[in-house]
Amino acid sequence: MIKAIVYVTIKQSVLDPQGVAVQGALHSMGFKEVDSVRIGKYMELQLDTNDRNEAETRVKEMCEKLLANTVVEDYRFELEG
Amino acid sequence: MIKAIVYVTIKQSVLDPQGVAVQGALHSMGFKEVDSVRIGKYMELQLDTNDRNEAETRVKEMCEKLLANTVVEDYRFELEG
Amino acid sequence: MSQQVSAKEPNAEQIAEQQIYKQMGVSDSEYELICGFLGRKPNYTEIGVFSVMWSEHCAYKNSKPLLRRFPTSGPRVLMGPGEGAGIVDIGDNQAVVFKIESHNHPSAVEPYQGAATGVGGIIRDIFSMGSRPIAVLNSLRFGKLESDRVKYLFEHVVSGIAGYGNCIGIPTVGGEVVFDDSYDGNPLVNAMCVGLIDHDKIQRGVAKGVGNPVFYVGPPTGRDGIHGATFASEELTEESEAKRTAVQVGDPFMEKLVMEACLELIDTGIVLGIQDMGAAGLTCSSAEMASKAGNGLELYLDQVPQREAGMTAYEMMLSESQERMLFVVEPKDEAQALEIFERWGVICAKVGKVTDDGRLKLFHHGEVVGDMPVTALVDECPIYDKPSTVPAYYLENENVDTNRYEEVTDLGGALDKVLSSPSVASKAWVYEQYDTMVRTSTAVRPGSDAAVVAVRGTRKALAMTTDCNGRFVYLDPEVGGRIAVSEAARNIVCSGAEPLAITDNLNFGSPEKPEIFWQMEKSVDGMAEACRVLDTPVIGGNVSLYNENAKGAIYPTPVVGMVGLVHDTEHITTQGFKTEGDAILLLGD
Amino acid sequence: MKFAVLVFPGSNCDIDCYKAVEDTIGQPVDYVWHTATDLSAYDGILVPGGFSYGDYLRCGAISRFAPVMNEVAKAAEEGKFILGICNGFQILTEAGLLPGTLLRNTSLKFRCHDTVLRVENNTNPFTSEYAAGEEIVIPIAHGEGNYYCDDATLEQLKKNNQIIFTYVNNPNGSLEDIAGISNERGNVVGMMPHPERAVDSLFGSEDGKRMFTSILKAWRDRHESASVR
Ligand SMILES: Nc1ncnc2c1ncn2[C@@H]1O[C@H](COP(=O)(O)OP(=O)(O)O)[C@@H](O)[C@H]1O
Repeated sequence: MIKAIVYVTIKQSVLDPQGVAVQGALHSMGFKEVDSVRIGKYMELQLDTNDRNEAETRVKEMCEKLLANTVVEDYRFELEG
Repeated sequence: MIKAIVYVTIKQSVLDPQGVAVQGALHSMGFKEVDSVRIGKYMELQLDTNDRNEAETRVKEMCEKLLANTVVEDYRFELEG
Repeated sequence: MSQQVSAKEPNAEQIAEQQIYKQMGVSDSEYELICGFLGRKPNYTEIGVFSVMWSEHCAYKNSKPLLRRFPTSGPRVLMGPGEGAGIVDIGDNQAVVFKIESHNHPSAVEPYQGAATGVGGIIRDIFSMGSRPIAVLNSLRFGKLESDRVKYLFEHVVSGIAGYGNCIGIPTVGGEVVFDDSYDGNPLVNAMCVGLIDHDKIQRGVAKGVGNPVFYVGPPTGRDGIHGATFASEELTEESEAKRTAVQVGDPFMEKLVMEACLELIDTGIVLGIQDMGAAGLTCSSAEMASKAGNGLELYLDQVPQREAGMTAYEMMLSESQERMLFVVEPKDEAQALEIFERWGVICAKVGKVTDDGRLKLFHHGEVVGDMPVTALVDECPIYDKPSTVPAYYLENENVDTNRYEEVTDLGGALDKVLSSPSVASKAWVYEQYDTMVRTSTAVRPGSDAAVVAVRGTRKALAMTTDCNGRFVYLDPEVGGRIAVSEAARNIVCSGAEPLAITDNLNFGSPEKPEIFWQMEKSVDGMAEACRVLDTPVIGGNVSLYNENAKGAIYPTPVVGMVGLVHDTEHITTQGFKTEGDAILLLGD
Repeated sequence: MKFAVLVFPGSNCDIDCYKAVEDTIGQPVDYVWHTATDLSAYDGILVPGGFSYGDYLRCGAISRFAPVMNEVAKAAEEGKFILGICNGFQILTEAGLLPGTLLRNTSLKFRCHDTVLRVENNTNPFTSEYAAGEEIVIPIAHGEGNYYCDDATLEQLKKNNQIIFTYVNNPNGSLEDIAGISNERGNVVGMMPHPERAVDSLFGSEDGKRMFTSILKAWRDRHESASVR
């Protein structure tokens, strides 16, 4: 079993309305020190394989095809176990 | 400036409809090795402070109050810089 | 005239020598004209501003001669083409406002955001007239549903429309979806919005009153959707790559606040002119508002709220960041306006002033970075009469004997086949993702002929529909054009309404091809004729050209959006057999 | 009986709630902004649907920190009648005024259509005019209406008769088909379906009307018994 941890973030230049709204909320709750918020996704995938190299290629493919929308999002991942 | 990275995940005992759907999609795309998928949030907060201890307390408070719904979600965070 | 600040931007000489204007879609002769209007060579910001103002999208340089063939007036028409949307009287001091708009290209690149921002844009067109949007519709075309890419586009376009309309709280009440190979790689996403207004609330996009302040409303400007040409002249670095992909992202929550604040502002009666920032953002809105008033405008770009650091004048003028508006009030009313936006939590900044010199002047970092005659920008774009040729396929088709077809023996099987084809099958999968009922006025939801939305507080209702059969238009553009309007009218009539007027979205391939131009011409003729006969003038619309893929042009697809008036909600009729034993009559042949 | 319809940035069923009160029971009703700090004038509080704060982060997560929510908590404490519909339900769960939470629909899609609800509890102030077990048609319009709570909470809900409505055909994966619940005391109700959209047959159904007439009746009963005392 290999665990893949995938991080999907919104590209820097792309507007993140959600992050903006959360920052506004934190401000009005008194957390004035919050300068900016960007919100992305965090995914854990359990893979039924022990071949790290294969996992590497396959997860990349999953990210490109489904997990991230590469037009507006960046991704990176780590493998564990 | 301190950067806080917050991870919000759905509690193990709670069904994650999005994770289930993504797993199903990955399967039908031929990624049969994907045993399970759990989807959470990944947030980056820029904090206008240099006091790590204070940041620690404050981010914890933000998580408890707003960033996570502790009825169904767990959270953890890291501070950088 | 100062040269641009940014080291990356080519200067006026380089633009001329390297013909950089061509990458922005400006031809050699147009460039010469622009130099003539300025009395010098344009700098980078100026050529950028001209290139968008003189684009097909803003200037209709290839389609204007055709649009003149449409009937555009009638006893009920309060405002025809020329403003954000057309307006038709429905009695009792009320009127209906509607318009259709395409977002084909952005949807092909990023279907969710492309479709979402398409909906956002057309909604702004409606409320910038002072009107409360009451419904949205859409008209969609995709390639064959078998391909993964098409499935992806279809799924994400639909959820983008849903995402925006549902959140802002305007019901999506109708539309159409057609799958055909001709749209492969070139989906069509047309969105229509319908609003209600009292006659005395009608607004116009004019920069009235020399000396009056000009206000910017909405979220800060980023490098969103800036014409790809911007970076074509730059070395490809990681940074420029990241910038290039700055797709416009819609924020329906923000638009809801902008809409409520603007409607409240308009209600006060202090607004002299208001316009949304759609395509070509600040450029188009400022130039058009000045032009309509016969005035000039100064813009102080340092005052423009900015999301990213170090934005150039060029970038600010061409940004297509969403959910932004521009308006003018008298200085004495400034405080009142600002208070409204403050209360709604919407940014509002004074960014300019109305002037009397007929020029659009841009200031940045204490320098004049652009100075152009407004009339040149808005009215002087050359209009082209494109050559037109009858296509070979059309001539060949004339020889087809339509009476000779294979006899269908298995009628049941044939019926199943028709009913199960994606273009004919139920669209519940699509419209159940739309909030079709918010505002609790939807008397007929999707799934019947036209949708019907009640006019609260009266016995009246509005029927609305979008229609076009691109295959028919391809086979015979003139007949197909007539059919598109007639089909819409039938849908309206079958819902118990009297057809009022149409808005249209002309989706075609490249007008540079004489065969395509012929399709445009003929279908416009067909539509115009049907509009005359049915007494449904064209009160506005949109043109989307160059819809081509590797295999060629899409089917000519002039989508018709029609609105009708139900005089009494008792007259509403719906599709579907009602009671066992009822007689079934067939009208027509 | 005087009603408040709360308005958060992004509420979009506020008008529908307001009109429903006018059209069904003709009682006085005001829009009350999220910034308000006094609800003492109101007997009934409607927390409407919509996308408050864009539904960003989690539905209802940001709204529950609005100043008015302190007053809503106070009103709940005082036993006033509070109804949260759709996004309003989500806000009430985020605020802890109702147990559990609402997850994404299992289809991951927004769903808008009529649903058939079964009245599980007709002894609640909001449902007394329905028959027990009656099936009524009320539309839904949500992407996150999948009710969830832990086992202990579910036990409590059942024990205290807090499950008000269930779906006959579950549209979103909600636990035990739950469509609407109340707090233990019964004066705070949250539901995903929209009764305010079902008050005129011209727009589909009238089955939502009786929620409004029920609440007026409950208020009158309470009022009369109070004045008798
Ligand atoms: N196909 C068409 N038929 C009729 N009028 C059209 C058509 N296309 C554009 N128009 C009208 O031309 C005017 C200018 O269009 P446009 O620049 O798209 O407006 P906007 O600034 O609202 O985007 C509008 O009033 C529009 O209704």
